[in-house]
Amino acid sequence: MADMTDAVLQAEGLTCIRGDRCLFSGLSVSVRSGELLYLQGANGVGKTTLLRALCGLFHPDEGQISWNGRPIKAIGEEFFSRLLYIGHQSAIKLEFTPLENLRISCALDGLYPEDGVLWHVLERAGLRGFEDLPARMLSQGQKKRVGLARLFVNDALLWVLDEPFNGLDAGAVEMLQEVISRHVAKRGMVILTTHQEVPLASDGLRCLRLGE
Amino acid sequence: MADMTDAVLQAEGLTCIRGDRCLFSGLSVSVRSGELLYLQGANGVGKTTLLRALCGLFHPDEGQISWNGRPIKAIGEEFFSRLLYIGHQSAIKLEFTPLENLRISCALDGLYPEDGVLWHVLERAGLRGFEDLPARMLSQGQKKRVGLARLFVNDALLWVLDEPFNGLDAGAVEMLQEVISRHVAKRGMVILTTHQEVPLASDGLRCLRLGE
Amino acid sequence: MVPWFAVPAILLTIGGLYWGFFQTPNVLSDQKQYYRIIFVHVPAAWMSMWLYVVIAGWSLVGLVFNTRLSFMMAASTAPTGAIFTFLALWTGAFWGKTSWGTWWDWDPRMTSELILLFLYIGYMALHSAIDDVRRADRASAVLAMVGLFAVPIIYYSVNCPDPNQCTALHQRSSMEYMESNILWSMLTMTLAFWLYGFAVILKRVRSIILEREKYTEWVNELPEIRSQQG
Amino acid sequence: MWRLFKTIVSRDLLLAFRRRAEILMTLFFFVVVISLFPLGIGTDKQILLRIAPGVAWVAALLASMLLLERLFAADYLDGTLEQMLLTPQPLSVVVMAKVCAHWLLTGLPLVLISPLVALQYRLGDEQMISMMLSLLLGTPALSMIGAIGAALTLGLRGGGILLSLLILPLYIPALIYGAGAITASVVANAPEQAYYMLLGAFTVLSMALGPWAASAALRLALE
Amino acid sequence: MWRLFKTIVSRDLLLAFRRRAEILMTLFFFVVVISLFPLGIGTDKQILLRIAPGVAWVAALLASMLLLERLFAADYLDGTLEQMLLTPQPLSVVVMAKVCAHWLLTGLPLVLISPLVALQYRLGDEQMISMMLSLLLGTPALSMIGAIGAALTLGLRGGGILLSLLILPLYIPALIYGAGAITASVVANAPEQAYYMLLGAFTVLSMALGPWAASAALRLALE
Ligand code: HEM
Ligand SMILES: Nc1ncnc2c1ncn2[C@@H]1O[C@H](COP(=O)(O)OP(=O)(O)OP(=O)(O)O)[C@@H](O)[C@H]1O
Ligand SMILES: Nc1ncnc2c1ncn2[C@@H]1O[C@H](COP(=O)(O)OP(=O)(O)OP(=O)(O)O)[C@@H](O)[C@H]1O
Ligand SMILES: [Mg+2]
Ligand SMILES: [Mg+2]
Repeated sequence: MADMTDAVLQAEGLTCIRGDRCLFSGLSVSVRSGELLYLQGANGVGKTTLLRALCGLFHPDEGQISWNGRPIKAIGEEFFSRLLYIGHQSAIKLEFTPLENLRISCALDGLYPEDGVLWHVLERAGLRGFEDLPARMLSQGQKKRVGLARLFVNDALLWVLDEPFNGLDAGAVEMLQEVISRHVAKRGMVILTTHQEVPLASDGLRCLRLGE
Repeated sequence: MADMTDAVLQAEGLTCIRGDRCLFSGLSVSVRSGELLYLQGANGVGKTTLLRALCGLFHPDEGQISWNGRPIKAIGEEFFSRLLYIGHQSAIKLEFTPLENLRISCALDGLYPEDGVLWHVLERAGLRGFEDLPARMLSQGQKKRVGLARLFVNDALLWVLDEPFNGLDAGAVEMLQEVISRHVAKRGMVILTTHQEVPLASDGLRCLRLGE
Repeated sequence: MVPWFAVPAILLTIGGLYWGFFQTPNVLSDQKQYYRIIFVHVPAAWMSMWLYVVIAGWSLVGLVFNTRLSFMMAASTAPTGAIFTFLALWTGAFWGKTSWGTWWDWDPRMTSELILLFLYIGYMALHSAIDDVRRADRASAVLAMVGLFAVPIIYYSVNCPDPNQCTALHQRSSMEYMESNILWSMLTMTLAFWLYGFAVILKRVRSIILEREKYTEWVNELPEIRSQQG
Repeated sequence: MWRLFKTIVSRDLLLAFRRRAEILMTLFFFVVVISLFPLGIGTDKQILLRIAPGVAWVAALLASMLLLERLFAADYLDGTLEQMLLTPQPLSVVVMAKVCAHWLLTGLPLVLISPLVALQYRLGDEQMISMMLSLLLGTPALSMIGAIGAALTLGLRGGGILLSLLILPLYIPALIYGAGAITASVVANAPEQAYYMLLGAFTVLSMALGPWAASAALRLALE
Repeated sequence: MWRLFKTIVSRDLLLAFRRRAEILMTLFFFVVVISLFPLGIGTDKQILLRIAPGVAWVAALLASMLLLERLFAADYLDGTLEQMLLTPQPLSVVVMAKVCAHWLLTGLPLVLISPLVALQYRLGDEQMISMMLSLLLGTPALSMIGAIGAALTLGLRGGGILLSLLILPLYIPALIYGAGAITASVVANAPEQAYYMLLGAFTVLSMALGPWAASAALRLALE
């Protein structure tokens, strides 16, 4: 991508309170390019909440999240343009075909690749032959793949992936792993969480275990 | 439960065609009590379709599914009363608390346990302290647990579980495994599919690999 | 602090009502005794409108300076406002029944008050429909801001449906030629309602604060809480 | 079976009451809609009298339409509907239960609030009665027919839409006879029994055929 | 930015056409409401003329409300809305795009079908023109205000009713001046410019303030 210069996402003294329960308090974590942050923790410990906070989707009750030293609230759009977030929900429309879904989500990221690229990407995502079916007719894992196909197009610096491996078969898991490690290798940064123990073979790996 | 006598679910010459693609044809499979059938296969190969067909939710284009020798279409309700199906979707209402959700899904199975039991079950499902929050406020895995909590109450003979381990943390996976193997041990029958390789330690294990 | 407003409120209400009902000369004899409702009716109407502005004000403060207290104030003001609105409508309707012989007439002033009632109800419904306090506060604050812009427009449109000859505005305001002590007793009632408003709002906001801060220690220091726990 | 019925009804009602404001909201919603017309039309007593029946029935139609997608859609998305198909009891029980709940949430409040309409529109007492009566007779049909439409549009297979377009016009008889009954009592004090008979017959008919059609549509939508 | 706008608009339109039922529902509802009144009231020309403007506009309000609930709901449930919050462009662009799409799906069809109303109610040509014009001027405001309400009630149970409870009062000015304009042309051939001015001003104002309020509400709904 344009510049894979050193960037750093830094969170200091995060405190999140959902309902009555304090998920974590005074949590500090930082990720710099070329690193992969692997969030671990039991169900309901606050991983998704933390991820959404780091994306600026959720405002922590206390603490400061900064991108290259500047608070993300302040720089809003500039930060978003470097960010790619894929959450629990697949964010695909069941009425649209994978192709249309992909095109739209690219447009939301400010990318407008021509169809040739999209077809190629969908094929890499293992959806050959399904490009033109309404997503309603796709299987669970295929829907998930449509959502993940963005990773092939979008070269944002920071990837935030919430349980990306859910419902994927062995082959897809492997493919996704290598996509991720390649991104890290070319000095991108990745924050992800998953419950399956997948070998995230990349040097920049750092683990953060919530809920202790 | 009433009788754990020998029962058998038998499918002969199943052929399923979704859209214009033939998922499987002439597929024959049978499960008898005390057995666990483990469906394997890549994304989109037809596992969910097969499961739904075996439950009578989806009518295969050809073939015959019979319960103790009588076609399930014919005996309809009688078959359903022996069946417990948990699909991809959690089938829980986000507005309801786990307690209410559980009570309702029990009522749909024709069970009306008193609250003491439900509380106990939810605790076993690892939801202590969350019994009274609207499910909207639960994490992904916690929602999944609410859906699975039915397994503790319902003692139907045949369990059909579609990717039950998705989104569960290590502890929950383990717990679920032993629940399943216990059910098999006392001569229940289980049909499940999952992409994570979990050690399904039970003697009656039989694998069926689709898509070859 | 609550009693400081509550007590005089009660006294003034009694006083005002007494004054209004028995000390005022029987003018407007055409309306016989019914017109005395005005002592409840008009002040209620005034309060109802004023309180909405108050809510919007608190909401603005809350959105800008992000202070939780102001949200609480706004939230606790709404029901009182709604009550006054309803009071105005109800007494009005009663009055209309007796003096005009009809419960309801689509007179602009009445209509606009009715709409105001809808706005109040919408505000409260929204607030009660969201169970995440944070979102509830801010969402209903946004609504109040929108309402602040909308209300004048709505009033204008209702009061003067025909922009070509706009006469409907300020019709039937017979304040000027009103007996001074009628006016005064009315003002007393207004003051009384004011105080009542303060009292109730403060009471409510207090309970809200207690409810929301029940995990902080200072609340548990409070005598009555202790007594409950102990 | 009866127990399942009760469970589902109470469940749907609970869903509604979960937002404790909601029932009140339905009522106030009617008041708002009703108050809109005079603002647009003007407040001449004669006109008000004339439009009152139409207003009441439009409010009824709108209400049952606004709440229709809630009928099955939510249960469909989160998979509850699948579970309902798997209940040991016949599906039509489920359908009847949900329709019943829907009526309790939309039709009944309208019946109860209609005296206010009468008041705002200066109707006399016996006219008020006839308004309540016609609504009471007609609204169940709206809920039932609506259920068929909702079930058909659920899966959104191409056929469903076309069929649901055939369904929607079925509302019209209820509207005509309902509004007609009130008008009869308002304008010319014509005998209203005929209207009520027709309205009732319509409702009964829909109740007889509705559940079957709706559950068929549901099975179709789910496979 | 402009490109994003276009993408979202075309996307929403495409989506609506995939599930045709929605558009048809709006039109159908409008037509039913319109034709209901003559059925209930009888076809006395004078009365029809009198009530035509009000009926048309109230019907427009209610019809444009039908789709509002779905304005953000679908995107909210499947997580698309989160992605929209994370776009490099300001959120208000997204809001404006969706409002625009909603207007194309509800407001415009009503404008186009309004001649039918004019026919049913025996309006003359210039009155028909003024009806179309007033609808054309007013409906965008309806969509915009509706968007605010939709954003506020996003993800709430019974959003439909709550939504209408919130926004209908805000619709009133549009209703009064819209209907007023037509009445002016129908009854007394009074000058209508003033109405159009006010109506336009109302729309412009709502367009100026709406996006801000709506996007604020959206951010709230998503955290
Ligand atoms: C059901 C609704 C209402 C009815 C039937 C009603 C009726 C009346 C009547 C009969 C009077 C006696 C004064 C006169 O006849 O000139 C009056 C006075 C008054 N009303 Fe209302 N009213 C209603 C609602 C309202 C509302 C909502 C307001 C507030 C905006 C209001 C404000 C006033 C004021 C300020 C006076 C005293 C000044 C005056 O005498 O004109 N009324 N009303
Ligand atoms: N909208 C909400 N309102 C209130 N509390 C919430 C909300 N969403 C989540 N919570 C609470 O926050 C806690 C953490 O939720 P979160 O989704 O972050 O967990 P998680 O670590 O992602 O779990 P999982 O592994 O199951 O995804 C949960 O205990 C839940 O009760
Ligand atoms: N409603 C439908 N209409 C048409 N085709 C469908 C429909 N649902 C699924 N299919 C097709 O059936 C095939 C199998 O779907 P199914 O959900 O059974 O796969 P699966 O084995 O469960 O995959 P996964 O592991 O991702 O859940 C898919 O290729 C899909 O294209
Ligand atoms: Mg999570
Ligand atoms: Mg599957």
